[in-house]
Amino acid sequence: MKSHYVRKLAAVLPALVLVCAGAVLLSQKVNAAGGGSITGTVKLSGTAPHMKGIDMSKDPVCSKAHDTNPAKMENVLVGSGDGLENVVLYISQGLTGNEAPSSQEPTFAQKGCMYTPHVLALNVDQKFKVTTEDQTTHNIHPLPDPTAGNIGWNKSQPPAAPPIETSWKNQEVAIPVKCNIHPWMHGWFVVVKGPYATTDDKGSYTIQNVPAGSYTVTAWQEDLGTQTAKVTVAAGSAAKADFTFKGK
Amino acid sequence: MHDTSTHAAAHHGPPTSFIRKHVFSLDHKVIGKQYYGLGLVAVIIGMVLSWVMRIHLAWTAYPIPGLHLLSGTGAPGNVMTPEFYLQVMTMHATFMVFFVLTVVPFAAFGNFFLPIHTGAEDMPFPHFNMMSFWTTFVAFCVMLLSFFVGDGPTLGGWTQYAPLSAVGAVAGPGQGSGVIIWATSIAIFCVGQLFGALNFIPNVLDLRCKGMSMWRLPMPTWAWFITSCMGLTSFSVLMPACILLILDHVAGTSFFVASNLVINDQLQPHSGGSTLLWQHLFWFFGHPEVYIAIVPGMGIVSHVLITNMRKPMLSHRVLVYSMGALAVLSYMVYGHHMFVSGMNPFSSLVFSFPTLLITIPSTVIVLVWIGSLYGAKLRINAASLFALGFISMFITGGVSGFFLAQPSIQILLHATYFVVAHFHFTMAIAALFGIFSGTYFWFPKMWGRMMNDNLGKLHFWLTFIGVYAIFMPMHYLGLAGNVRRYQAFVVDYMQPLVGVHQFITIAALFTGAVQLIFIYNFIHSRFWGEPAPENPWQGTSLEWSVPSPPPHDNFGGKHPVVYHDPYQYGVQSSTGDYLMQDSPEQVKGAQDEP
Amino acid sequence: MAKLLAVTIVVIAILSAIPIIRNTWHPLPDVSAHGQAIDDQLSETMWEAGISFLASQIILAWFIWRYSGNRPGEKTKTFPGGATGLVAAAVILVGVEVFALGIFGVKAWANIYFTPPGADAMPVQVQAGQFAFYFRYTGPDGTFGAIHPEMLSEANQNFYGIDTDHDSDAKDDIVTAEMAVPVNREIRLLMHSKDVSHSFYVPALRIHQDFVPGLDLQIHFTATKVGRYEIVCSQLCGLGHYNMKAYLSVLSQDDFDAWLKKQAALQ
Amino acid sequence: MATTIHEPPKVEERRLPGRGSPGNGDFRNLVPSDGKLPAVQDYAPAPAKTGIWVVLAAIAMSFAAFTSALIVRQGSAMDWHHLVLPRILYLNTLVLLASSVTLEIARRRVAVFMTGARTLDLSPARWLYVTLCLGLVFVAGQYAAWQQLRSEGLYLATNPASSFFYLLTAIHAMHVLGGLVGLTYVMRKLYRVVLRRSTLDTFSYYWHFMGILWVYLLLLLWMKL
Repeated sequence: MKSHYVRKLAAVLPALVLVCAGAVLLSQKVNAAGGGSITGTVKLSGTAPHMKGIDMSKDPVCSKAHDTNPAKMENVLVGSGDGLENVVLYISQGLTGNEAPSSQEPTFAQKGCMYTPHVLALNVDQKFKVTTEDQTTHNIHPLPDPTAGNIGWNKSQPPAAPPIETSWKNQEVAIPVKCNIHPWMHGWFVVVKGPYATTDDKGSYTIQNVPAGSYTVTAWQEDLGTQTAKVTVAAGSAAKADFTFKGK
Repeated sequence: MHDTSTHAAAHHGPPTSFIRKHVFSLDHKVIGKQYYGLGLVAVIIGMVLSWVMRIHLAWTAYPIPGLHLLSGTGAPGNVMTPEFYLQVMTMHATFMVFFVLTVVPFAAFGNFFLPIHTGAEDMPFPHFNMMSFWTTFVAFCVMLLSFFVGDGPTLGGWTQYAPLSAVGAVAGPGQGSGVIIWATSIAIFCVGQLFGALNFIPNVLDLRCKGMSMWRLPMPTWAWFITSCMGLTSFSVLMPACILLILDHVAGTSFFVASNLVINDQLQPHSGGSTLLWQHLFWFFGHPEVYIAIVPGMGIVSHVLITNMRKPMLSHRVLVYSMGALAVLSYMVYGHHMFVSGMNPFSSLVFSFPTLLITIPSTVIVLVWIGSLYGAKLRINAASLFALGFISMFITGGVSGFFLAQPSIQILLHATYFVVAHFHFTMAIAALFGIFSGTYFWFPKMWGRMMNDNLGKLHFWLTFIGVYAIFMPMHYLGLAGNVRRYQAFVVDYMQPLVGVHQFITIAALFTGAVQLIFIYNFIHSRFWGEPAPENPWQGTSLEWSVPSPPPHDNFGGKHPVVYHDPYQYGVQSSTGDYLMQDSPEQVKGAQDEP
Repeated sequence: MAKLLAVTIVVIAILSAIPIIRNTWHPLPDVSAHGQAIDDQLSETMWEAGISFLASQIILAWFIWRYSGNRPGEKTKTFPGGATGLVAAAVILVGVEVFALGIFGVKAWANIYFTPPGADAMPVQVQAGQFAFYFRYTGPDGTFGAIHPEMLSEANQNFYGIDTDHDSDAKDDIVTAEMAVPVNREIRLLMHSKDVSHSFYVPALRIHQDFVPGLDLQIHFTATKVGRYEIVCSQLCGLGHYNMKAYLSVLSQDDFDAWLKKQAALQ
Repeated sequence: MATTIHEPPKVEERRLPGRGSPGNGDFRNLVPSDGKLPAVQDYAPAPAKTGIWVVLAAIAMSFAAFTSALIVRQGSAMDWHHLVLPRILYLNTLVLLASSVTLEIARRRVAVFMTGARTLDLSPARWLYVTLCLGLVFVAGQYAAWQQLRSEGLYLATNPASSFFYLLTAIHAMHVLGGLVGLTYVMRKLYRVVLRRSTLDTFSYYWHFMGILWVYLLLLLWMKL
């Protein structure tokens, strides 16, 4: 009886080892060091939509932070040379599926009762921190689409509370996040697979560490929608993809 | 005893196994003690929760060591978040209202003493009685579970106003699974209490011993009888309300959720529900519930006072009629909780008058108590001190009712700390004083040992002063417009009031700590107290005619026969200045004709 | 010990009454046209309740003092008149007292709820949502644009869900986060809740009314004193309940016009 | 220390409570103690008979609460859709009322049976079986009604009228099923020859109440939905 089990175990163990080894081999990440990059600018044509001012009189802590510099909505931010800020660029087609999540741990800060950055791009499973610098309690309430598989949460962060550290389990473009105590506070999490980038105030971006290959790049803007472009990246060099969104 | 009798006791002899004796016992006395134990656990939980709340209110940014043990996410850095404060507040109220104020004065003492008072061997349906406790216990466990499921217990307050309670998790932490668990637990609790009423009412009506007419029932039994009638008609309304609430959550119906609600920028998939419907159903239960908490206390206090005054009440019947009037009126006044809820303003006026009317039976009860003190030979012991404290608390809580009964004044005081003070004095503290009074009085009978009276007196003094220090200032906060259920005071005009809150918090911590004296006294006396004689207080009702603690079938196989009204004190009998109900002795001056 | 209890009860009763008599904590000064009736009602009730409170506590204390202890040789006595007298006293004294209160209180209530607003009352809409109030003024056309719940978006600062592109009534609506009203002008307040139950409580204005989701209520008031007051929510509405508040500025007509103009420019 | 006298040796008759307000202990000793009778005429009033009124009061209050919920909900709603009741409900009503009649027949036969006249012709068990079957048929009929509504695309959450229809009928059906469980208990007792009159009477109160409640619900649904 006993030896029977031993024999079975002896058969199962090597099989297990083999499977594990195979899994490790298969999951070997694409070595990104030798990869190229995708770069470009995102611009807005036509007139920029009017960004309303925000009245924070409800909470004196917030309104005080904007005494000299009145707060405005950040849905469409146009910088110098019509560059569009806060556009997220990611690879929507052509990925091998073996990309490792970025190891950086970005911060999503609550500052002056606004979200900084307004849009935070993330990889699936990439950790990020939610911090607060305000002397008022915020609640952070991301509202993912229930069908996408991410679970929403709603947590308050009193002043000086430790950062909330978490990550998203599934790809989702994009998850709105809001503060109920300060209803004007509004931001986005953009959760993608593979390399990504966010435009700066001039509208320029660079997606680093893209292995050689053909891809579809998608540019996502919260109000203006998405645009795509096909690019081919050669090893060690930079491909270019520019986008122009039309103002409404 | 006849083996074919339907009498409960006939069905079960004394159990021998531990489980049948102490766990799934059919004996009403064991069930009473089980209820008492459940209440004790719940009151400790409720008190700890109230401490946490009070500390946070007084020193909002101050970390409370160990708070993270209570909630994984609710207390980052041990500082309470707003949602966790509300969750704690909701659970404090729920545990206190349901599992302490309903369970102890009514279910615990009632179970233990009602059959003895009526001269019965047991409740009429011992199996239902056992189920009554165990369903309540399940309800308690389910409620406790909500701390550990999802994002914690519900934050909607014990009143669970819809649609906050009915739209689901989108409305805030705990509003998804938390509300479902809350409503399930309360529905189960209702079943348990209905089982209780199913035993209490037939016991009083059908199982009275020979000679025990209705008017010969002692005061607490009258109170429990009236309370069980109230429980019967109010818990059977709360349960359907909970079912509707659960259906709104899980089945997508729209009983309580109106059309076109937008929460977090999401249009809610409900239509046409009535927001006020929940409030109507809830308060139809909720107001009688207040009397379910307080009326047994009135009965217990009357019982304790009479025994310690050594003279009968001015009028037994007036007290009973007044309690009955409270019970009947309690159904007609529930609308005073909704004066500014958006009811038709005319209904607010209609509800205002019966509410004012309730002051009359309440006043009669207080006056009968005070009037009875006239010419008494009052004994001072822990039980009578708490009974006197009860009267003082009830007066204080009662007069604030003058204000809240008037819709025009509610414009100023609705949902302020004035209301908090009012209901804590009446239903919470007065009822707790009734519980303490009953415990010191009946402990010898329930556990066969005497409690330490000196410790009891100390407990009374510190508690009496403590609760006034906690709740009296809340009236002032309310007058100054301090809204309740705030986790921090960010409103400008409330800033000067924070000092008062700090005073209240210190008083609350002190008063809470004082309860350790009681717990020590309770545990110590339970095991090492002086053995209790049969009738330590020279009482007259039937519980004092049996050994302490009473035997399995209460009367040792005999059927008691009652010859007198319950409170024959101040007479000259062979036993002293009192005449027991079951004593056939004839004494000059004793009232024994019903 | 009974005597100590009697003294304690009296001391507590008197200590409790002192802050009331000295008016240490009191409602915010009234700035409304209708509030005086409420304040009078409150002080009448305070007198009656205060006297009942002190009298019953003191009598209780007196009896405890007088009738405690086993006094050998003394027989127990019954209160003269017995229960019947007490019941009669309770019914007559308390009954008359509280009914008088109730009936006088009707007047204060009727002032607010049973008198319709004047035809020239200025309409202002207030919307409650988790956890902020937003106010809406009609603009020059005197009408509010329709509310489209599906268009409501806090992210786009369209707090009311109004369609400014297509709805001509909505084009000139002015939505603000702070409320301002001209002094001595009757305001007709239209109350709308976008999500759960809230309450509109302005202690200084003696106004307190819940928002009922699905049911738009109206109240009306006149503010009589220039100043800045606070509007708070008193109906538990979720985690941010404690921070759900807004300021109410009562301005002179000129200041109000200027304020409204400034707000219109910000739309 | 109190000395308590349990045995009342010499009591003047007039000291015992008069007829107006007796305790119930008087009835305690009426029960034959030989245990031989198939079913015992127990002492009156039996607590079960009071208990059943408590139960019925609780059920009545619950349905009163549901009724007021229905009326308030209908009064406040703009989304009330008229619902045509499935025809089978009327048939079910007849079935349930018939079961009340058969139960009543059984109850009377048990009364005769208990006096000792045991003849096969009078066997009450047969009628109890009929009652049980009719009860099951009623529940099956209700199920058929739900199926019919489902086939019309009306589900619990479709509109408030259908919500109330499913809710009220389902809760009533649960009570009926509970009653059927009680009926099997009664039948088991009958076979073990320990059935008490009060048990059967109690059950019959409950069962008749279910019939009355159903007629009330039917009228309510018919008028309001």
